[in-house]
Amino acid sequence: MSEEQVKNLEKQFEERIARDEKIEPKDWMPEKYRQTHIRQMSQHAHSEIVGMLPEGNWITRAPSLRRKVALLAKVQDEAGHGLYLYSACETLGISRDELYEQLHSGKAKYSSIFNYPTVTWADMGAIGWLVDGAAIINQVPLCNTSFGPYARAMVRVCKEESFHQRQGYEIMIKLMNGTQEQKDMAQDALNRWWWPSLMMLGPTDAESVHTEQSMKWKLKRKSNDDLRQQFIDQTVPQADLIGLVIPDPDLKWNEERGSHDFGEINWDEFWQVVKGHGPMNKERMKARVGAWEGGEWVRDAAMAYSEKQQERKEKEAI
Amino acid sequence: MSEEQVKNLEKQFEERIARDEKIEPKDWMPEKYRQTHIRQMSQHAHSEIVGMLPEGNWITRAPSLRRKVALLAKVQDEAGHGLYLYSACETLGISRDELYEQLHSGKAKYSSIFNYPTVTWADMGAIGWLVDGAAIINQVPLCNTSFGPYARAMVRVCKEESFHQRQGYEIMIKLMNGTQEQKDMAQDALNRWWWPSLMMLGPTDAESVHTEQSMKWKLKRKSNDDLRQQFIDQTVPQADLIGLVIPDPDLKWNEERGSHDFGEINWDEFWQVVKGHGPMNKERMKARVGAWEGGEWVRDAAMAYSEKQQERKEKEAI
Amino acid sequence: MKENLYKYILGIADNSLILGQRMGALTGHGPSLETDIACTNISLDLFGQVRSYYQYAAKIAGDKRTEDDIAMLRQEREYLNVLLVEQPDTDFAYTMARQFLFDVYHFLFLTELQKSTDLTLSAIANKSIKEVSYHQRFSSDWIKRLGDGTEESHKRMQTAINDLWTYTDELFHQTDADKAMISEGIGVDVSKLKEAYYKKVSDILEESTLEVPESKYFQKGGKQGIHTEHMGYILAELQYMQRAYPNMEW
Amino acid sequence: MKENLYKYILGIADNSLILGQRMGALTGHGPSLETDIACTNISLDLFGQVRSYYQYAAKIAGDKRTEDDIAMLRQEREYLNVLLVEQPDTDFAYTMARQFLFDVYHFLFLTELQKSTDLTLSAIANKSIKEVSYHQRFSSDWIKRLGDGTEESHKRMQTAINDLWTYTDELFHQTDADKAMISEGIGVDVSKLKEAYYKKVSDILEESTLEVPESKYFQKGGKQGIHTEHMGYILAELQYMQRAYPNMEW
Repeated sequence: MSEEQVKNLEKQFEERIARDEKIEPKDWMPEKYRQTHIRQMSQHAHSEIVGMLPEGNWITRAPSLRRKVALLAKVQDEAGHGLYLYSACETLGISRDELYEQLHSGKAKYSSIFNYPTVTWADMGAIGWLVDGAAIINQVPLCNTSFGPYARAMVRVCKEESFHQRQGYEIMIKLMNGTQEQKDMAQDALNRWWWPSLMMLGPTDAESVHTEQSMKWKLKRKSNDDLRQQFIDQTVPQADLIGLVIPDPDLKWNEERGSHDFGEINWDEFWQVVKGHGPMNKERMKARVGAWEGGEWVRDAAMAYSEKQQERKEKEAI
Repeated sequence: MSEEQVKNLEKQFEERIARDEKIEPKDWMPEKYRQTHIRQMSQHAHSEIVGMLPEGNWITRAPSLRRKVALLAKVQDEAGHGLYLYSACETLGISRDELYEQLHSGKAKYSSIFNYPTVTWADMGAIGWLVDGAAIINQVPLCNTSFGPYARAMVRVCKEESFHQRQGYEIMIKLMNGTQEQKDMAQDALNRWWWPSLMMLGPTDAESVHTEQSMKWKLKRKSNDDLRQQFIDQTVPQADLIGLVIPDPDLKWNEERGSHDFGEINWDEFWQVVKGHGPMNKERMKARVGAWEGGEWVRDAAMAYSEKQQERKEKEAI
Repeated sequence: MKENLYKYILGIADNSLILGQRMGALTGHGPSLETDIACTNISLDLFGQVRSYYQYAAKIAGDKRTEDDIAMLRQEREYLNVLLVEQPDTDFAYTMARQFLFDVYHFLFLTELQKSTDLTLSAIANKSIKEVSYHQRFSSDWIKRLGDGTEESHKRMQTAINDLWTYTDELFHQTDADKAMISEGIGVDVSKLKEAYYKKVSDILEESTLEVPESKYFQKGGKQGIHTEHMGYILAELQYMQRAYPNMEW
Repeated sequence: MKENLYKYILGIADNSLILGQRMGALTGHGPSLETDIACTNISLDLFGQVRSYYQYAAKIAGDKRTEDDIAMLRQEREYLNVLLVEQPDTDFAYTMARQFLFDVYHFLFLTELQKSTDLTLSAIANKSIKEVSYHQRFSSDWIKRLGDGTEESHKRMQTAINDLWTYTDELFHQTDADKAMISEGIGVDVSKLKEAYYKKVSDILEESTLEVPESKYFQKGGKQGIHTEHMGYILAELQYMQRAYPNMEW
């Protein structure tokens, strides 16, 4: 293709996006669009899969059967989200094995929040309420993103996430209506998850690298700082309502802005965790790589069996 | 050596034993004597080592610090007994690796009692009281056995075993002085360990294969049935004293014999377990073989390091 | 309180509880995302069944006992599950073999339980059997894939089947509660399921190029509450929260 | 009750409790009978120390609390051990690396604690330091054997050291209880042990042909009761009997 032809295609492509048309896998797209989507969708998929681990940690110890069932269902949903998202990625011409390889080698990222440990049952509440809450704020705008398979996956994911978020909040309510020990447990979980949740919405706009291009492609519709503000303004009253105290002495309502002012985020911690030095980064990767490598003989067997079955069918067909 | 010379040596050998002289590793001995001792001492050593597992199972869950310390010390003593006994075996010209190989391949036996699971804390009491109790009855006569290293090892082992036995009985006393739950736990443990303990003293005399020769060599001084009777007569009053009921409806004092009559032992179960089909045979061997195979690289490293150190010393000496 | 009915229900439900607990522990660690989802789903189904059974048991107990008390506040000797379901996940072959050896039984059992004169039990059976039919298909498929897959997978699956075989006979032992419930038309006579079970299991093993073990020696004890050494560790986790924070609501 | 002294004692004793628990779990599973005996012995020594500390803590608490209540009836967030001691026994290299990285600290710490103006603490330190000196010799020897043994053992030991290194810095963090006790002449200023520690550790690593990790990133939290995900499972076993059978004597 001549340079001009490419430019022309690009122009038509950008116009389609501007008209809110969906881009589908078989449509022409700029290479960078493809790469950016693979990066973002796979990062999202990896986050779902790694995100199973901190919650999976409490399945055997859930305090009631009802909670155990709900937790199992939630973690299963996350696996399901991972599955759609990997499939959406695959429509862009990359295999799931390659995506795993990127995760396991550390080339691909996943949400840093999953590098914190789940140390009490209340963390199941905090994760649902805060982590899924922040995720929804990130993800709702993606239901209208330009790439069709991603947008459709997001519609389904967001519906389930908001169910999970209510469920998490409900765990917190129950704890706050319980004994002093339970209240302390809930408050302690909020203390530990609050700041990492704010960090989940990404670095400050000044430090954020992909924003401009992503805005254009509707991979992003608000800046990180705006999303963070939205999250805080939404969450603070929820905490107040059930008697939880946000662990930020600088937090206060700013009448003028109609928003909460809040304290400074420890970005050193953020970057430490992103770079692989959080409390659980090594453990999480050990678990994922361990599952993958330990499962190799199983996948090989399934493949061999399926080939044998195919051969048998072919022989019978002759 | 001529046949006559050998006969002569054998005669002198038997006379030494009859005079209660100790046979030492460097003395001449009949090959069968050597083999029998390797078999019996290694079986005894293996029993100590495998016997660490059922009790080791409760170390992390001991109900008090005092009990945890006592249990650790006890299991450590068992490892120590294993160590002396393997060493005593080695004086007869067999290596510890060969002995392990015999254990792991199933060629060598160990006490069948360790193929039962330890399912409650009370089992720590029952094992000390009953299993160590039966072991002592088996072993006390061996303090005067003809082979010097074995006899000396047994003196030390018996001293420690009788400490363990008192400790086990003391666990039972404490339980029987406790709540109803604790009493039930103690009774339940007795119910499960009583019959296997009786079986520990070996098959009935009619079925026992090695007895006659072993008597001559003082590897055995009483028949299995006599030892069993001694164990029962000793243990029944101990049970009575603390309110435990021996789980044998046929048990009763026989005034005439001055001994207890008792019910029939389920020898089918005994042989099933001996043949490798008890509740825990596979698990026990899996644990031992796993430790051994998993530790190979460690032993190799220690060997390599020690060779390197030796080389360095030699170089320095030049 | 109807002691026999209560015990009978526990005898059924405890199997699902412990197997569900085992399967739930694997979540996030499966050999592929698809199997991970399926295993979690099996766990979920089993715990769903468990809740129905224990809720019914709590009603029969008629005191303050809740489903969670029954699930998490008994001592080890009071759990009545068979030894099979508490066996460890040595590798994925063991996990699938355990599941398969239980599923085939479970399906036959529920088929009969649907005919129970106890309407609650027959309703639970009726609801559960669809799930269990799916479990059985899933685990059978894996027996075939691993049995007739690679040399390594064949070896591993044969080892797992050989090891777990020893726990199958107990499935067909009658307890006293069983006998009482059979006589009332409520309970299933498990001894009558044995032939169909070994037939079905053998067929699938053979189709999977696996040998049917011939051992005559079997383990038992679970139905009398005498478990293997794994059970204590399972319960330590299962009961952790209820024990550490007694009398609270979650 | 002297709150700071009480917390200070727990901060010391909990390390030995959790490390002792980890080492005790290995009994019967060691790579050789001799190492098995030695590891069991380390566990035994540590639990002996733990008893002295908690008995003293119980006295200070001055209520009905016993050594066992303190050891086994706290919630996870109330245990104050460093993260290092709760790390798992991935292989024997990890076990020895964890022991070594703790022993070097432990020896330096007890050397100072012997000078405490609190006579009970100095007496415990005085009694314990002989044991810990032996532990340090044992674990250092294994660092050398594995570091300078075979290629495989070298690699495993380097991996273990690299992984566990991230938990060493926390050993030298001062807690509030530390500060209060230092000012009273009771406590040890751990921050002053840091240099000697890294010097000693580095010397032995170098002698063992191992690289001294250069990471600047460290983990913390244990001293504030925020543990790794391993801790809950350790406690589930440690507390099992006391939780399942409350208020009984053993």
